[in-house]
Amino acid sequence: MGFKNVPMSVAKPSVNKESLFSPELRAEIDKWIAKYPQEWRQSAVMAALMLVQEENGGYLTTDLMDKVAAYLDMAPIAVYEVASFYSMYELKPVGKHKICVCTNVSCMINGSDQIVEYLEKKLGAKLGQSSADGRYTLKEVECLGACGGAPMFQIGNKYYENLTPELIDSILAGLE
Amino acid sequence: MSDDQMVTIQVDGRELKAKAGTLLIEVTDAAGINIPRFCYHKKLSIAANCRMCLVEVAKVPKPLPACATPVNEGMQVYTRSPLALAAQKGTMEFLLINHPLDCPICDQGGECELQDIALGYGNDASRFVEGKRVVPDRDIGPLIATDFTRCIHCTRCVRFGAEIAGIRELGATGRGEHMEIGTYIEKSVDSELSGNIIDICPVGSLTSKPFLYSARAWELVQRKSIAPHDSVGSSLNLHVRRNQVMRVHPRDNEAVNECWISDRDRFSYEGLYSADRLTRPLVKKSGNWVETDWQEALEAVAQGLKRARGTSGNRLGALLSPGATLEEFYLAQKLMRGLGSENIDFRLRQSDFRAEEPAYPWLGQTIAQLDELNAALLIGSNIRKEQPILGHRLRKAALTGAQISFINPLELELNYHATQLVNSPAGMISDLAAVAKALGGYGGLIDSAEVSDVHHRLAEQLRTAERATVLLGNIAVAHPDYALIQGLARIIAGNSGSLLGYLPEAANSVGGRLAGALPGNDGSNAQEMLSNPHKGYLLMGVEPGFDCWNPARAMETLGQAEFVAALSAFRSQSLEQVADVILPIAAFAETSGTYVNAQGEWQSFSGAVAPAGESRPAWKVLRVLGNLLDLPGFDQVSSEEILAEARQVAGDRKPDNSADGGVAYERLLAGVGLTRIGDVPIYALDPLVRRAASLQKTRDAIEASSRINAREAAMAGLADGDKVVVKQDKNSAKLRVVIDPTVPDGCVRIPAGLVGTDTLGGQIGDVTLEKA
Amino acid sequence: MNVLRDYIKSLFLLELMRGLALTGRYLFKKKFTVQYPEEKAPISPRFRGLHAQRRYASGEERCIACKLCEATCPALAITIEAEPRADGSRRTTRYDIDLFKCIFCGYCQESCPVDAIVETRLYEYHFENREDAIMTKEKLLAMGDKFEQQLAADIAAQSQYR
Amino acid sequence: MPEIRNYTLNFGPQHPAAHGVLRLVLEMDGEVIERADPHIGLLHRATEKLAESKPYNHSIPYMDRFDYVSMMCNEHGYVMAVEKLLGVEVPERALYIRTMYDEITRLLNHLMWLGTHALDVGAMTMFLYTFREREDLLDCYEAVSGARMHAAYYRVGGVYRDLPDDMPKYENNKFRSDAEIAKKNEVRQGSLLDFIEDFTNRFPGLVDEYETLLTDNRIWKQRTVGIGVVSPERALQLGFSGAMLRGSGIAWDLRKKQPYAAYRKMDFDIPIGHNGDCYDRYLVRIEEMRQSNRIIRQCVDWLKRHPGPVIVSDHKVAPPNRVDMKEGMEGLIHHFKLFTEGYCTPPGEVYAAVEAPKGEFGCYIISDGANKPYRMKIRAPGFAHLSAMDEMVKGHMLADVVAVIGTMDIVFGEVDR
Repeated sequence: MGFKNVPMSVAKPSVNKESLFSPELRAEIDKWIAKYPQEWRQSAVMAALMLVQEENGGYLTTDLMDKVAAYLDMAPIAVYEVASFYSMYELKPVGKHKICVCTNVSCMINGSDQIVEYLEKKLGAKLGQSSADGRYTLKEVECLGACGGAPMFQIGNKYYENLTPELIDSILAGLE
Repeated sequence: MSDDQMVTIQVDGRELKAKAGTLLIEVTDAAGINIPRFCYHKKLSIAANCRMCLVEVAKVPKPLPACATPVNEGMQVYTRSPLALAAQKGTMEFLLINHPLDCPICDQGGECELQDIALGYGNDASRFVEGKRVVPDRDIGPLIATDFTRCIHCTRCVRFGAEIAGIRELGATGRGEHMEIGTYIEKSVDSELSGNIIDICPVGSLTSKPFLYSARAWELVQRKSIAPHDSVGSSLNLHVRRNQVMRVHPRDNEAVNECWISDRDRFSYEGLYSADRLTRPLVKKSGNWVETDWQEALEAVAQGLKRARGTSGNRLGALLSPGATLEEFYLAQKLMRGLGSENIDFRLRQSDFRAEEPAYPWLGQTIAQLDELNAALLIGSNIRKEQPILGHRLRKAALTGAQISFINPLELELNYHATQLVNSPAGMISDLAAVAKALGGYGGLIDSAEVSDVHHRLAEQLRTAERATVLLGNIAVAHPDYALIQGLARIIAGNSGSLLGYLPEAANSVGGRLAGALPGNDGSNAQEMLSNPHKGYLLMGVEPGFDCWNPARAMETLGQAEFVAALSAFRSQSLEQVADVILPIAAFAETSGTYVNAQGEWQSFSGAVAPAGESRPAWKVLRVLGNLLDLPGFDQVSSEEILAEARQVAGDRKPDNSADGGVAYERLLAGVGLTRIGDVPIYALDPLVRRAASLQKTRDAIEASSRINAREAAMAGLADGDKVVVKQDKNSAKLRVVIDPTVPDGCVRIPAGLVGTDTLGGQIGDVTLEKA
Repeated sequence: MNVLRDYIKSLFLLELMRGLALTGRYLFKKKFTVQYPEEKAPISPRFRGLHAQRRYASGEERCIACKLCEATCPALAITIEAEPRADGSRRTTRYDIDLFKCIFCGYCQESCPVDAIVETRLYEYHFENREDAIMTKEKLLAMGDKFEQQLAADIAAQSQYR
Repeated sequence: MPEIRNYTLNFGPQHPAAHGVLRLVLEMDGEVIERADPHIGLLHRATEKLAESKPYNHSIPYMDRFDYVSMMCNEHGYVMAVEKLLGVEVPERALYIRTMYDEITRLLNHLMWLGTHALDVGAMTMFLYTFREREDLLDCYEAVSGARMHAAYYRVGGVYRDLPDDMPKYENNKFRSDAEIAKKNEVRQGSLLDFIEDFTNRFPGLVDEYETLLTDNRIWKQRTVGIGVVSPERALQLGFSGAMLRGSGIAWDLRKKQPYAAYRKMDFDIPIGHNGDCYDRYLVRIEEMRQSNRIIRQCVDWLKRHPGPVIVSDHKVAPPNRVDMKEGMEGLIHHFKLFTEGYCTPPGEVYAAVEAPKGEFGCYIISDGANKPYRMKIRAPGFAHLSAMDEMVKGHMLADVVAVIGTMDIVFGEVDR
């Protein structure tokens, strides 16, 4: 949604920004903020959320999102919108390894259904759930732009392509 | 606009001219060519996410959304071509797949854009057999009912919140089929303009809670009216069924309220049907109120007034509500003057009458001109809550870069960037003097003012702005040194080349002056009338406990009178305590009349429904009283006749804010101890709003409390929730303490016009707090 | 010859005799008359008699105050007032059918999306004062309770046609 | 010599032979009518004006109440006009149903006319016989529409519901033996069409019976032959239509001249008279009943062989069926909008007429594009006929007025509207 007015900043002078995050985290976020014009500091929201999520063990809480909002002078709902829209943000605790399986057209044609089925059986968790030991979370995502290697999934920052059940076994075995 | 910017396009074979870059839908709308749409709204930004307005454009392979396609020369558009129709039909089918089968229980049914467009552009049979999604309802407050399962994600409400109301509380979370409109976390949507999202919602997702399930659109008859609660005079459409106002909608009036109205104007109609409504005349007989007929009641009033008058008319006084119509003002003052009394006033919330006031005070500019301001200084005004539409106009100016600043005794919750100088009421005067000094003013207290950076900055903003204004609000009017404030404001405006404007308190504060409802030579003003007991009083639309600057003194003074006649639409405890006869009068929507708004526009309206029970329009009551008192000139048979007469008396006066001012007044408010700030909350303004049940449940309807900041609380040893006894003059009230960071040091905010604070004294004055 | 035949016909009242013979035959035939009220003529399941409001099997009234019947009633005989019930559902607080106005066109029944307002097979009713001609919600629901079995059967029988 | 003055007699509106609420002011020279002045308007209900304030569909039930003895024909004229305005194509089965019910209606009307006309003139038995047959036909009405008179069965785009597959039956009671009831129910064992077919088999014999009683009856002939003679020229000039026109020898029938519904495919004749008197009109109507019976048979035959939709599938005009409405969003929206706002017609004006039993029943609608007519005007045959009252009774005896009223087949619902 594009709003015609300038970014509606809701700066509350009473909020002390320094108290929101640790100095290291703030430095990281500030790096991102510095990449945009001052009045568009809210553009750093995605990066900020990513950093905060990492810091929090892979998921976001409403409280954290509120902090991001306050830090970037945004309305909290604007942050909720971003966090709930993108599949890389988690709003509930997830396992140590988040397996993001693409089920979009190319992967589906190349058998992502079987991949999902295999994973579900192997981990004992349905899409969107975590395995009983809490190590893995299985997640269905839209196209990750690796159609050339379909079917594929993403764990952490790494893409695994041309998946087969055997390959999956070895990938999962290779994870810490 | 030069001709070379104009382009010619063809729409369905019709040639249309438009400015290059205008959006196609704007051009077709202006030409009366109908293109279906959901997300487009003329006052909101373009989202182009509903895809309903797809049209075919020659040489473009795919249909384009008309709401997001700028026109250019030679463009050929087909709104009803097979391609366009197929696209619209397809869009409609998608919009309907997740729409619940709710029409029969949905309040929007019959006035639903989705229904209309489905009928006009959609399929007539469904192919969708899968399950529909369900979205849980959210409680977003007492005014708006939600059913987000019905939502089609046009995001009009989200954009309204962000762009118009300035509350970024609603949002669209999730994506695809899981997209939901809502607040994400459970919270209410609080805005003085929130009701407008009911109007802009094209489906039944957001509907009016007070109106819920009560009527269908086709049962309602639409009648024009004018809003009665602020000096904007928003244009309204009253929707009436079987002689009852069922709901209130805005009527488009670009010069005044655009297409919005405040919640106060929208929902106050509920007060009309409160249990307090007075339907028969009441007479006090040996201390008890007895219902009686008009004959007896009117004669009792005539006799009572005659008796109280005795030989001198000066023994009588009239206190009128500033929300009365011009006609009522005119007849009331005529009646009083006929009885020989010059004691007439409607400025009930003003305490300082030392300064000469302009004869026809107004906004100083038109309402629409507020949009174009470059700088504004508001003195003693919570404009957002006092005059929501004007607040919205100022916000528009602020968003385009205007420098808005406030000198207030409270920190306001604003939805735009502004400079707020928050100081105690006494400090306000010093601040004003400092700004005046920074602008080169001199004399009196200006000379001794200490000018700081912020004062310089304020002065500079006003001086350098092309279009600047200085506006005086309700808190300024209630200030014990209002004369000083006016004088300083006049100097500031004069020296900075700004326009001085008044923000008239109520719907007809301007009209009252034009009708001559002010004290004449040697007449007493409202304060004098309420401090020095007169023998007889005529009250019209006034609840003395809530509507006066100093309710305690008002009650005491009125209690000492020999005879008090009241015209009121409602039963009221404070009125029943002091009055001898209460005549039931028609309320808003039930009477015809005229309001003069802040820009000096005379807006006449007619009654939409018959007065409740036996009540009668006040002008009729006053006319008959005039006849019973054998006064000449009370033979009018219609309110138009009175209006014509009043217009003659008012002459061709033009709005004019000039007056001989000056600052040679003594400062009455020392401000040594704690100062009470008795602002009137938005939903405590007049008898009607105070009885509007749903508005009273909102967050803006604050309860009687004593609000201080944490520092003051710590000093006084008080904590949030403690009970305190507030003492003002010889009056006291027991109130709860609320820690409120918006209150400056040395002040306590105790709102006026509420049950619980009606036993206190003046709205602004010295108080003491004692832990109870 | 013709003249003579006509004369004889006329003289002997032949055409009248033929008529009398016909009526005479009917005199001895089984009577066609229906012995109302004990005996009743058959009634179609589509019959549009006095109105009723139905309930669900749970006892909950069907009407949801959508007011389609009120809107579609050509005679403006229906008056509905509604408000949210305590449980938040949309219900009528008043549902009146003015039988003086009603023309029994059946549009209310056709328009009702939940089969709440229906017309029963009852055509024998009378009023003793004018107020009785207003079918209030209570009366309508009582009618519905009384005839529910028949109504449900008729609606089921008609479902293939509507 | 005492002055002899004409005697002015008020005939009706409470007179049993005044067919409703006709009031005639008769100026009499002894028994002879000098002048007859019909007063109308006692049954005026402003239906045309009423129709201008309602969506199109809401006026259909009011059409029944124009000529309240030929209900569906009035509906037919109205829905045809609206269909013409909308350009709706009606399913063929609906056309045949309409044709059949138009003719059933014609029988109903003519039976009513015959019974009351004969009763007015003095023959009591006819009334009993014709009302017996009407009972069967009214059962047909009730079976499709649920009402015995004011059917509201025709809809824009077709008819409301298809013909039922079974007929309601008599229940056993103590007044008749079970065998008798079973015999009565014999014809009700099959579908409505079987019931109608049985009727058409019986009916010609019954018409023969009516003729036995009246056609040669000398009293009947004395009362009708040479009474109320209208010449073919005058009949045209007076705007007569239907049997009133054909009785004067003019072969004009809209079913033949401007065929509508399924009449083009029907094999039937139109009878005409020679003398233009009451007796000829009687004969014309009797023959019309036989012809109607023929048409009904043809329709029954066709309808039995051709199942199909009976109303257009365009839900912008006709409501969707219950299942679509309860399960589909589009269906629900269209149902909702149709029953509240109705549909909008394109601007324009239209006239559509049917050959109602009494003559040409036409409906003229001007539309301004809204969901209700801007103006509606009904052309009712009875009004033109009644206008000729003075001319037709002048010089006749008072008793002949009753015969002329009868032959005109006046119904005040359509005259007063």
